[in-house]
Amino acid sequence: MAVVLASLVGLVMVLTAFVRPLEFLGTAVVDWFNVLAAIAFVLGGANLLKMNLMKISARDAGWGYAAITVGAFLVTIGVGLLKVGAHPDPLHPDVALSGDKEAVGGAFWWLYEYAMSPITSTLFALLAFYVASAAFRAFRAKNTAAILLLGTAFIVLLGRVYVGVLLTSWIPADNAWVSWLRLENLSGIIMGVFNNAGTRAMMIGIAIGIAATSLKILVGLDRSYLGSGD
Amino acid sequence: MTFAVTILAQDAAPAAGSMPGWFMPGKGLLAITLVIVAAAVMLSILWARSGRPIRIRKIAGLDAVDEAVGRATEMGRPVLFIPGIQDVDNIQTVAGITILGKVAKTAAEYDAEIEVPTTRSLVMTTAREAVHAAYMTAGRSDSYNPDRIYYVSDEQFAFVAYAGGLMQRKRPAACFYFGCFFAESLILAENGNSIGAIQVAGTAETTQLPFFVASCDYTLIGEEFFAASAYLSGEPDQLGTLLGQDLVKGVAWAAVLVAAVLATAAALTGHAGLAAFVDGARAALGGG
Amino acid sequence: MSQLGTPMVDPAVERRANRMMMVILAVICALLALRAVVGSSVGSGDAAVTEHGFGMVYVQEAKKGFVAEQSKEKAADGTEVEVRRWKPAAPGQTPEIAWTEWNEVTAGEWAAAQRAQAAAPASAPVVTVSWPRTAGVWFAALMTLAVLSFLWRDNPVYKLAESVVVGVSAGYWMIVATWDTLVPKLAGALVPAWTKAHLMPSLESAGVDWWGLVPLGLGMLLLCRLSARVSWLGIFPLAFVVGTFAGLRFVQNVESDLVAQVATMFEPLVVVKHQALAGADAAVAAPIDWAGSIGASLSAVLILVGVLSVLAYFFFSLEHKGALGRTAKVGVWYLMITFGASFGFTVMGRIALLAARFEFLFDDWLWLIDPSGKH
Amino acid sequence: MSTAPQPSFLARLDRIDRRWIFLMMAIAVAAPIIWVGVTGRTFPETATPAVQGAFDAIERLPEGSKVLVSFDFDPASAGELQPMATGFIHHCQLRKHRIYAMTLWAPGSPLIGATLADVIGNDPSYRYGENFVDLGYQAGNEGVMKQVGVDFPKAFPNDSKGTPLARIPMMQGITRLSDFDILISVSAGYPGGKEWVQYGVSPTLTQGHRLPFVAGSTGVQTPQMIPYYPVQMSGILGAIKGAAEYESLVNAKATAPGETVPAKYQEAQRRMAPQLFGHSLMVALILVGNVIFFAGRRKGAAA
Repeated sequence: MAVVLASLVGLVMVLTAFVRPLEFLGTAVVDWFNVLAAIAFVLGGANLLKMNLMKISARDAGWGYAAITVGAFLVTIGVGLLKVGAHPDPLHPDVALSGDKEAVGGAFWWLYEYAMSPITSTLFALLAFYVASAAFRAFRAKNTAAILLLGTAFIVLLGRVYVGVLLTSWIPADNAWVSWLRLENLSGIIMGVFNNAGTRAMMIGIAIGIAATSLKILVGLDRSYLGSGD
Repeated sequence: MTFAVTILAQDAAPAAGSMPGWFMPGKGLLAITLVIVAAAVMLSILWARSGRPIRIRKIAGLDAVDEAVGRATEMGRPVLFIPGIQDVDNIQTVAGITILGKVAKTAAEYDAEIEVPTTRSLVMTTAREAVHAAYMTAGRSDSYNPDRIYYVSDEQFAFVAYAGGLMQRKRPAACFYFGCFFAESLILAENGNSIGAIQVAGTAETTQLPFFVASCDYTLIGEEFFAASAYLSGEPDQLGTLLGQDLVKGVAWAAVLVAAVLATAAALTGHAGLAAFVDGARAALGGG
Repeated sequence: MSQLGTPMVDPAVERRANRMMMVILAVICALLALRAVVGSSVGSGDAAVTEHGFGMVYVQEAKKGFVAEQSKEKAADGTEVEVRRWKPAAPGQTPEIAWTEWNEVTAGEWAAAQRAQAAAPASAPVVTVSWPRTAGVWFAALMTLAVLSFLWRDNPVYKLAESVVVGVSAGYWMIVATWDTLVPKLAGALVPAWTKAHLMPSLESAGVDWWGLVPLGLGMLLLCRLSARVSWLGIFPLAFVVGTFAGLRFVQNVESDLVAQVATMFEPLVVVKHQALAGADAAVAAPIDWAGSIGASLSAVLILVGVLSVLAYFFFSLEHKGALGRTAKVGVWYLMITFGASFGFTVMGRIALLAARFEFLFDDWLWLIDPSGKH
Repeated sequence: MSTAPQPSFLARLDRIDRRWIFLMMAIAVAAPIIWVGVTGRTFPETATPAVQGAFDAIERLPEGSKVLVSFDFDPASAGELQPMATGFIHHCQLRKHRIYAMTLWAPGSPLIGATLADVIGNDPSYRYGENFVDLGYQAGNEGVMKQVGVDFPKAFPNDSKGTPLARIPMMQGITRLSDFDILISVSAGYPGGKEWVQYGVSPTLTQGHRLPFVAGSTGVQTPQMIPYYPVQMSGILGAIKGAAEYESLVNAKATAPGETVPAKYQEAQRRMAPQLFGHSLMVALILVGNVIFFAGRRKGAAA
């Protein structure tokens, strides 16, 4: 049953790409999908709630943190749904919920601006540190491949900042026979030629791979998304 | 060839095309390519199903799965599997889940605990079903514990924060990252390194491959990752798919060569017709 | 966070690490204390106000008042209809609905306002410290440090930040999806009148759109996944999602990543460039630019070799022996160069993000630097 | 090289607590920020072809062209991408283009409002609904891209304030993606620039005519985008460096020589100083790491 549904909507999507009279069907399916995607977020939230409540009731290790998560979640939901602190739309001041949920100064905005943004972006920034220790530990010129990877990383790292310009400023920029040796130009060549070729080939390979996997789903051969093999 | 030329003519000038009105102009070549891809894949699947042998070149890293799970069992530590951070609508996630099935089966046989945090509730449920199926095929459905496969957060860094903390706390002996990864790949691999776990990764996200290559024991590069599910399963369907992909790749390989040769010939000889064909072909193929 | 090489249990290392952490904390505290007493005079010139502290946010009040007025308008069918429209209240007019909005202002403006108040009390609109937003800046700063503390090791402070962000972000996604997609596309389709009355007053809808039941139904089935008994029903929306995207991807990946990429290879391997000269018929008259031509031709050849050899590496049904093996080896080299480049660019990105966090700490919180003149 | 103390020293160095490396990185990035913040000096930038391409693509459009800007990023990547978003909006404002802002990332929608307010502020020549509009977020990733290509109002029934598109003057005549004159995506990952190429701008989806597409991209994504340039994309801003180059191009156009550039339009250029020291540290770390590695190996070979 489910497999039939999957193949059906899939084939509709393929056909609508070519058959003009069916275009409306494609947009309808996509529209339903978009709404479904939004509902999936609700499911995600509900799931998080369920999971953490179970953790709390079971007094698992770190259930206190689960409680904090639940608290933060519920507060966010509450202020978000009620648009706490967000004034109504000036065209309709009589409709309390007509305002912009993310209005600056509102509670929802506060959570976004002062809790979500700084924490997520700092988590992202942690990567700068990890990448540094990875360079110190993992980037060893063990073999030809590693040497190439390493050398490229060097040229790109230096070529993209001013120190690269300084290091090779002695190479005449106007002599086309040698100017390509300047670090900034060299990094450009690496990007435009080697990275370009490598990425393009991978792109082609991956596209074929994705096409094949999609095809198997369309004809109902690949049912792994249903879990059990049958 | 002549056929291709007529198609080119139609695609280059849709108005003049003899395509039926309901068919969207300019899509002839795309349609044909899709048919070629589909035919190649389906035919090779049939070929494989008819029991004819298909050799797959050795993919280093897949043998590591058993070894890693075994080591985890010896050390009495759990196995961590992260099926990427995208939803089931992402083919990589689907491929990751397929591999999860295999890893789970091995874990079930070795009786190792497997932990699967996910970023999407749909992935969680899909993974649960895959693992449950694996435990049943291993005849150990009794020791299947769905609570070890759970949703953490849709938010990428909330998830990676959780996963990082989890690794430090539970110290898994083997970490598998199969799926669609973005920035978190480095943090995951770094944490895995810091607890000395065997790490095997596979992703088609070319941007994340350097980190996996740099910090994992084995990495499946791009399409190798998709080939992996076939390699692990040995199912004729998957092997056939692999063969089909290779056929298409062969065509693409030849096409690239031909394209370059034709363009060069056109440039050197200055033959007008040739040049026109090259430009027409590039335009029709969407190459600008 | 244990480091590599040495086992986590090594007490000496842990002692060193703890000492190191203590030193860093001490330095931070010392700097904070110093920062607090080294008076931060806010504003410039004679408007400068010296007030000890930092990480403050100032706001200016903006009073909003609205009055409703009846007016006749032509409806779609041409009939006159009585409509009630809200307009901003004119000065002196007593608004039926009123509220105060607070707009952020720079510390300089605040200082100036302070002086103005001192000179002529109760004239200009109130400019004051916004305690919620000030608290916000401090909370954000502390959370930033809390996350950074993960570099030392996994610790309760970090876990606190972690659990907060997990909850807030899950809630955030849910709320945004609700207001931006579910309300207009689902509620707006199925209960337009109610939605217009309570949620989206400016909604324009031509009655109930029963097609909205389809995603709603699928969504309900999706929510069935929450309960073990009926979770199997959730397989259908799942199949819908997977099927839709399989169809989309099957076409679009082939078009843009296979066909179009092959098309880009229609490039001559031999490129002849002419020196750019002034004058109309320069291209004709100009002598050949050998360096440019060789360079361009060479890169064209290198790109072709790269694409072919990397593709060869991704042949799976053939053992990598002989010519194929050698080609694949070249392919691996290309891949490694590609990864190296990728590494370089990624490092650049990561450092930029770290820089942004430090800028937040130094600028918005500590007021050590002020590139955009906020304080 | 093979003197007694050195290997032991290197060995110790090899086992260095990684937290020292973290500390080095922190200093390498923090110190220059203070320095730049105090002196306000930045490095000169010369635009690379991909960045120049992006600039030209927006520059060559006639005044009042319809520009769709997709803010496909979240605060986590704002450090890298915000300067690009600001730069793009600033450039469009200079060229008096009509700006349509949207996002496919839920956490991106507040960034739209913030950026528009920051750049356009209360420029009298820019009226909301006539010269710029904030369409907010829609769920569905490629689903939305695909839908936008066929039926824009169905994908975005209203703007972020809940106003139906029909009531927004500048939305008149916008039925599908191909009605815009250019698409700009500032993206941090999935969905982003790559997906826009696949599901948005490919000619068969835009009624045969090629919709110019310019992307601002994180360093991570940039190498992956290169094969799309220059055919499927008109230009790419790669990482903070690309942002800095673009900033300098736009600022050169916006401000007369000698005139001081507003600080908010130099964010990326300011950030190139910490970049310089950060990159140098990375190179140094790689070098030292390999010295240790080879010394250790030579020692192993000798033994």
